[in-house]
Amino acid sequence: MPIVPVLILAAFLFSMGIYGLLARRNAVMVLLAVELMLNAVNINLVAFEAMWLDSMASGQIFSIFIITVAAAEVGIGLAIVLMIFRNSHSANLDDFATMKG
Amino acid sequence: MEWFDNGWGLTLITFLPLVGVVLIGLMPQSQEEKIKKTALGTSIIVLGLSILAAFRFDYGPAAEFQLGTSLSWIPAIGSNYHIGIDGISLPMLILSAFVSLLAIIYSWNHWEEPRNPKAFLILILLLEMGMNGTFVALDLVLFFIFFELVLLPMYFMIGIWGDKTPRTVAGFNLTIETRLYASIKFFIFTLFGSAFMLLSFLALYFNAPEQTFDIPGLIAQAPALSALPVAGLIFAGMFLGFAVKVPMWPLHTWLPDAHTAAPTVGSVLLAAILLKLGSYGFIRIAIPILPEQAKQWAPAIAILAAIGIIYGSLACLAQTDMKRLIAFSSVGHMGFVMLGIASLTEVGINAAIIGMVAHGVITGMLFFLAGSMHHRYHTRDMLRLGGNMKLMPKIGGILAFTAMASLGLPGLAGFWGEFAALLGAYNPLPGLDLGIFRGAMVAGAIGTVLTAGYMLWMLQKVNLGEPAAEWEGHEFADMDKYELMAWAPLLVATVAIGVFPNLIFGATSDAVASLVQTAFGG
Amino acid sequence: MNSLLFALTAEAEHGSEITAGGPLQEWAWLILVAPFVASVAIIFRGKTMKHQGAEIAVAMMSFVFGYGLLLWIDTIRNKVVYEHSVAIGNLGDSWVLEWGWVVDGLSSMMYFVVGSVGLLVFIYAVSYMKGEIRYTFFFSSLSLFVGAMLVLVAAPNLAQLIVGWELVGLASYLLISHYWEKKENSSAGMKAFLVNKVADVGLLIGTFMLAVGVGSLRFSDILHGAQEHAEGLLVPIGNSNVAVVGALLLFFGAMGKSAQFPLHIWLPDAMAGPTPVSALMHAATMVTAGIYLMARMFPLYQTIAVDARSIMLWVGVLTLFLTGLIALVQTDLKKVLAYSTVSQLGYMMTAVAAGGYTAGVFHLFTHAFFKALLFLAAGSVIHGVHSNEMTDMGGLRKYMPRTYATFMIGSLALVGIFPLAGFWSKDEILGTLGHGGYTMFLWVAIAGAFVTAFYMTRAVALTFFGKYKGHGHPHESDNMMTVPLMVLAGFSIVAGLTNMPGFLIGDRVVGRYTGFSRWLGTRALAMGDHHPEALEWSLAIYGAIAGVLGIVLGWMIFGKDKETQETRDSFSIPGLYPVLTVKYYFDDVALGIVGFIKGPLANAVDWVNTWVIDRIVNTVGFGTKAFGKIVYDNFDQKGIDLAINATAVGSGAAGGMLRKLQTGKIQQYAGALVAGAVALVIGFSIFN
Amino acid sequence: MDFAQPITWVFTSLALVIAYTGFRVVTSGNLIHSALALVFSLAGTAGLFLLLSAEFVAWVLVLVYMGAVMVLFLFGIMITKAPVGYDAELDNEHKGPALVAAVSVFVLMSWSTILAFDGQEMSSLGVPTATEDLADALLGRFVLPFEIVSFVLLAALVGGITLARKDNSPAEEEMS
Repeated sequence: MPIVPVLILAAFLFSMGIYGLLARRNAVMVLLAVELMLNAVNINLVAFEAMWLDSMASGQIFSIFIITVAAAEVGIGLAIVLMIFRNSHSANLDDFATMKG
Repeated sequence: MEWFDNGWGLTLITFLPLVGVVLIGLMPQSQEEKIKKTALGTSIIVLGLSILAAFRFDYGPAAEFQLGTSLSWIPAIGSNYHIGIDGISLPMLILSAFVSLLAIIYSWNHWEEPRNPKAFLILILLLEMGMNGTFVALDLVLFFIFFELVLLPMYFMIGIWGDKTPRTVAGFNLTIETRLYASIKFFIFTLFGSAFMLLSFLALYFNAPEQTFDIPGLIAQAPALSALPVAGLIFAGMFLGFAVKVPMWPLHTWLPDAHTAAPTVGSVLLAAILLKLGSYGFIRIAIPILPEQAKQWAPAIAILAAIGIIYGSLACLAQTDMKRLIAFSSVGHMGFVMLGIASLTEVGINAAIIGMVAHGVITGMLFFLAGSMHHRYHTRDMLRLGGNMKLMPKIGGILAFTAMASLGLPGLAGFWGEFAALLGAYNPLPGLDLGIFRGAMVAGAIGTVLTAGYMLWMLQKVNLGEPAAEWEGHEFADMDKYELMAWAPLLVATVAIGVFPNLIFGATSDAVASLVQTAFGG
Repeated sequence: MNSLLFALTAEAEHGSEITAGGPLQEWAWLILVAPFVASVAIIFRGKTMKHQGAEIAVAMMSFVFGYGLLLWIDTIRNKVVYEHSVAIGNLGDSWVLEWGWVVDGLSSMMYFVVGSVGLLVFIYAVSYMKGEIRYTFFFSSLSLFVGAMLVLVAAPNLAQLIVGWELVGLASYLLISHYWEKKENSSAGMKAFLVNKVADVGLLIGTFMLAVGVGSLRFSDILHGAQEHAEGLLVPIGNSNVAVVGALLLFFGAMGKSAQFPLHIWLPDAMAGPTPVSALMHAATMVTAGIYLMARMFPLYQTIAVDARSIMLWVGVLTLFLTGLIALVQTDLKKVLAYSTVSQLGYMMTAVAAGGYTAGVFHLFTHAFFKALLFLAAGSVIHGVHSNEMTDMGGLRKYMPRTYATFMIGSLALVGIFPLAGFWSKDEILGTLGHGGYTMFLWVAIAGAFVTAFYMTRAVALTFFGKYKGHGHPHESDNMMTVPLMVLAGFSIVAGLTNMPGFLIGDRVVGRYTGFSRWLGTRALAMGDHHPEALEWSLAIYGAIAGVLGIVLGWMIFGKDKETQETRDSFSIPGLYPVLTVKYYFDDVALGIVGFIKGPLANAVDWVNTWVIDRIVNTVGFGTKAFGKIVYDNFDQKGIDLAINATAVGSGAAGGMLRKLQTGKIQQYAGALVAGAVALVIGFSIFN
Repeated sequence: MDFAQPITWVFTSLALVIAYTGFRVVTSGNLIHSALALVFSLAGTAGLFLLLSAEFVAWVLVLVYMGAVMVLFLFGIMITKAPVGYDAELDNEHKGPALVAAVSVFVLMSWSTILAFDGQEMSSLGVPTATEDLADALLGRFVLPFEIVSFVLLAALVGGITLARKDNSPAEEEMS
């Protein structure tokens, strides 16, 4: 089976992630979009692994790492969202332009 | 001791402060005692290691770089982690470790607002790392990184712990806090200079027949480099970078502001070591790599140095702020150092090195004193002070002693630098314009009179006479034990170097002789 | 591998040089170190001791005196010329800094003078300063003063001489401004330090010229170079050459230290210090330094730099005469003595400049004793009446017999009355001038002798004769103070015998030349100076007449204690007229002359001194400060800063524009990131 | 692609599921729907992994993502009182630029993929990698990253707790 369709699928998922990242207002939704992007990367890794048959199975190992780190990221991200929400009763990113120069 | 000689010793001297920074960073702010002890311990170990380095150093071939190593660092541009010391950098390295330790001891119970010992000590240790690194670096990239690393901690020191009184900016209708003004001025000035310096370093790299950032490697190619059409521009860039740091007239105006605004320890480190980075750069990099250009520029440097001496002294006479007076005196004293360097002779460069050490020890001490007096009087206005000898006899006595040392009293450290610098200027490298150098020498000699004038005037205003009415009924604490511990070594060093200048010359003279021999063929 | 210890000591072995001499000379460095050790010990330990540290000072001084005496005796007996140098730093280009000590005729005589006068002054000061403020510190500074002078005297090279030279300046600063609660006193100290520092510029540059000329800082090398007319010394400068200009610059340095006209202005002000300081400064430790330098460099002026001598002669003669006149109008007893010192220093300088090495040094030697004596006696008087002003004194002969007797001896010695010390040395100077054919200067010197006699008579008359005009009861000082006076009086009487010439009767010399000049041997260099083996009768008579005339005239005018009844500068001295009238109106003329000298002339000189010379110094001092302020205000603050501030403000404005990009919205940042990435990929694809 | 083989069909259907649900995740006007769409998308991915012979990774994805992480998300949605029903405010005003960015990224990536990998085959399909091999790699060659990742997890755990705790801890009071 050719690899290109799989990679295009991953590219599509990644693009969707970018769209969500940029267009969503709610912080939780942004996090969801980030998950989507990570998932696209996972697909790529596994697909390449299947193509090159690395003896150490590096692609799969790395996708495991990514899953782990993504879990950590979600944990922290949600905690931050929670903090923000607690402080200002809103989870909308537009309300947090505190870095404005 | 094999490990020590193989570069580990110098590496430790340079990077141990960073370990200290990490350790302190991990401690909560509430454990102040522990933080202080960590900083103190770190700097004691660093000083111990640098003294060990002085013992492991082989004074026979003092001109060679020793105790160093060279490891591949950024292979893409051929930059190596090349470190090592010779007779010129050894005294500076020890001075740096020595003064940093004293600064930490002094900090023990002297804090400017907003206190925060943790952050402050971290900054001191970072400074120490930058300074030590600059003195051991033998690679232009490494040198540049350490040279610039010093900027940040000092910027924060001045900007955060500095003088909070408002100040109007000359020529502009605005008033800002002194510390902000001074820290920004300091930063801009120095960055301005080092931008040109970096350009010059890059130009050296690209134009060298054998592309390298290695300082000894570049020195070996000095004749070819000197013959380049752009060599004059390269030297000009390095001159700007180093001259700002020294600082040479007319690039000096950051210095009085920075010194006046900085917290005591900041002023001390600034005067004692940071200024030396510039003159050290001239001796280590600019002159040996581009000797022909150094020869062309020497008369100009001598003239600027002479103007600096006279000008700094005259400006001192107009000051009423004690710290500002001392700051301007640095302009004058560094003028002597630069005059020595400009003569391009062994005598002059030796004079410059001992002058650098002496100025570090003496002016550092003066800033300590000014800080301690400000701590007690809450003013530095000399017109309000007076009768200090009556109110705090010990501090007053030390102030008198240090002022005498600063005006170049023979038998104390400051004298030999001035004497030899003037001797060097009288008898510069053959081929240099005698008229200019002898004129500069006469100006320097007159500068010694002016120096004596303002120092004595300061003593009369601050130390002598009856105390002013506003201090009556005040109880002033005289020198405390931390001050004693921080100051005594400086005072001892002042006398020791003055009586036996071989403490410095013993290390430097061979190295300088070989430097001049290599650069100018003797 | 050369260890640290090796690096520090390796230089010490190089450069040591021993010409001759035994253990006595080898250990002579002890007398240089002892005063400094004592000075530090007194500061740190003095307060806890019974006499607050004075005992350390006196013990140290006794040691210096004893050792100095031994050294001198040994030097005289064995004609030792010893020199030892220890390298303390290699400056490169074959320049080596050295500490060292010289034991030869000249320096061991100075050791003896410093030791003896110093010891007596120290003992005197123990009692004189009792109860004064900063007693301990005073002795510490005094020890430093002596130590600095010894370092200067012992110097085998010009660098060490400069060290001692400036340390002497420091010690004088500390001591003159001893009572620094009052601003005048600390200003006087500053004035002394700064005037000396100005002169030091000359010394420094002169040192460089000569040292670079021969390639060494050592006296021996420079003087040999001078004798052999070294090439480096003959480099032309204008119409002259390096040697002459360098020699003149050294002389300029000496003018400051030795208070030569017009750099003498600091010396009278220096009276602000306690009296023992004045005694030490005027006799042994400070003002003699310039003369010592000239004597040490004498062969230079005799050989290669002869042209410099005429200027030196003029300065010396002007000093001796003009400052003597100023002494006439002083009412402060110490100031009279101070001007007198300046005048005597003029004699010494004149002598050296005229080629009289022995004469100058001999006068230095005798002068040290009688001037120390005069100052200490004056101190004793001041101690008794609690005032410096002669208008508060008078008639003290009865109250203070010992002080009176010793002061008289000192005065007579100063005036040059046979057979006291001053007679022999002044005669030697006059003889030198006569021998050299400097007739005009000879007459000025004789006139100076007259003036000296005159003002000393006035001082004695106003202080010890007439009626007591002060308050309270004057009392004789205790033995601690009077014994040193008597010892010094003894020296003042016999010191001249060290250089007694034979008497020429017919063409036969009666008596034997005791030969001071033979004791002054330095290195094996031809001094080429003239020292008479027989008394020059003619000149001695002129000198003696001038002195006696001065005394007689002075006594006639002041002896009856008339001056103070009216104002001090009054022409008319009533009560004197009848006597003068009786004496064939000769006295009228004399009075007119004296009145003119004492009135307009002396006042004019005083005026010039105060309003021109002093004023120039003050104006330059204050003007410099004002100039500094102008430079600072207008140039530093406005000119250079403006450019810097413009840069800063410009950067600020640019930052203000850029900050609008910082919206604080994370998603916009992320968008920019994506856009950037896309742009990069496209860019790479296109250009690849 | 060879549509004669069953694997192509399996892949195509999985890909459609993944793509559609992924699209829904970012376009749905309802938060809960978005989250559920992500669940399906992940499930599809897990299936794809099975197809690509990454059996272990597939199950990890199911367990960790669909099990744990999604529950976490749902908690997050509930706690932040996000609107559970349809909400037009869910998107911000930058939809247009976002779409442009997404499309351009997609075009670029697909284009470069086709340029680079057109015609290459995945050969090992249907032969699952032995979990034993994975374990060997993970605890052998990749043991250091493995440990570091565990530290990261621990740090995230502690950080998450610290951040999300409601009451002010004593340490915080000291600092303030």
